Amino acid sequence: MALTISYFAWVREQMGVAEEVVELPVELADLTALLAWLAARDGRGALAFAEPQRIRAAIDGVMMGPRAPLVGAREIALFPPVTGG
Amino acid sequence: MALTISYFAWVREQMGVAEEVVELPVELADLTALLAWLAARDGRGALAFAEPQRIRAAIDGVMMGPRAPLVGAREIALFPPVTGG
Amino acid sequence: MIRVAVQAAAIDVGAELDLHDAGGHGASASFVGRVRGDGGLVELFLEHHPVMTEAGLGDLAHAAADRWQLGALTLIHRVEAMAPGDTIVLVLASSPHRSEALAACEFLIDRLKTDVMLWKRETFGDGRVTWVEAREGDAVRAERWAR
Amino acid sequence: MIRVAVQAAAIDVGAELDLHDAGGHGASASFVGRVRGDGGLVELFLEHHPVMTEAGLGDLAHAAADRWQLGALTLIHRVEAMAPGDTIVLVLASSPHRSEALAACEFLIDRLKTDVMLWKRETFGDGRVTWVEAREGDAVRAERWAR
Repeated sequence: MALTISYFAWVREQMGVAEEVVELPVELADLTALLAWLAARDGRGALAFAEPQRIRAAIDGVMMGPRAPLVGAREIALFPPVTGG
Repeated sequence: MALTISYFAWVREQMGVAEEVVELPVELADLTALLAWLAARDGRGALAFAEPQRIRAAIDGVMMGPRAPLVGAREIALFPPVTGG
Repeated sequence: MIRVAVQAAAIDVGAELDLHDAGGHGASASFVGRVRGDGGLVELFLEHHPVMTEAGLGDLAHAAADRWQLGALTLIHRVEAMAPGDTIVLVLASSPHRSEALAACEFLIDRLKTDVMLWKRETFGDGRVTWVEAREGDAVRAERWAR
Repeated sequence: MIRVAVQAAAIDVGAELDLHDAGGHGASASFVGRVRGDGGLVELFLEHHPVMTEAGLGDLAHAAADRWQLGALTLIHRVEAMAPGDTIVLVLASSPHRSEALAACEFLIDRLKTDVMLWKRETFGDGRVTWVEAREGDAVRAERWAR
């Protein structure tokens, strides 16, 4: 399945892109599996997702926990905990 | 003893003056006695001090309770509870 | 910088903000209280005890400055005749820290209602003139700060 | 009237006050947060998720409007590059009632720190560039409002 992944803050810097369209293996069930797949894909991913507990995620604009399923997602945002305001 | 008594808000309106210099009988020991004396002095005082529990007082700029002694006072202010701010 | 004033003249909020902000602060909290025209009110008159009102505001300002880390504090109270919409009171509190600015501002406005020697007289469109009675609620809010 | 904005342009506090006050309100509370130049900071960059930040501010504003009786509410957040002294955030809350204006203002500023999708990057005079870590304190303050 093809979807858009966007990165923010230091995750964006480590990935070297703000956004990419990826073709995901169908066996990736949830966000935890997605982070593991990105970490295994290349050196940048290994760096950005070495500590998945430091990553927060939103699917189609809604914050989701690590076991949230990917099925039906169009856009996934990955980022550190917010520090704003 | 001679001292200045000042009145505020509806106490001032009922007394008809903002301030007066009075010669007090030496036997007036405290604020409670002063209010009773003012109430007995004339019709305006009777009206203004009919309910002494509605009156607050300051002696020389410091809020005082009903048993505060008058000795040494130079200015006594009599007024309703504040409603300001 | 502590600025305290009791004045019959209109409060110029913009000018006070500029004066207060001259130093630049991390966090600024403010409160503006205005005369409400409820029930056909046409004039609010605030009678005050000049010496005690000034002293009360000064004491309050210093109590806040002792309690919180404030870069600047402005406390201005208008007195005498006002119309609906006029600003009665302005509180500005600035600090490097957001929570200190907010707490100081709330403390000052709560305590102002009870600690300051002011009496309100309301005049309505139909000619009624009444002195406002002290309200229980203000004393309760102010007491939260007593500790 | 609810006004919410996320903008890279400087926040014009005076103009926002005029816009907010157009109706006239009994009580107005405000909070202004500015960039602090601590430790030799020369630039603060706020990265944001445009869709989620706008939605988050809008949700917060409506939560406050549901909870308190507000005549007007303004919530403006600046994003992207800022210098020390610049205004990052402006909250204005007005109500007929003093306690509602103060509570809404404090609620909004506390929740802003945790509910909005923003990340801070600090650049210092010596060339260091760091992403700010999330702080525990903000989450604790925001939780007070959870009930």
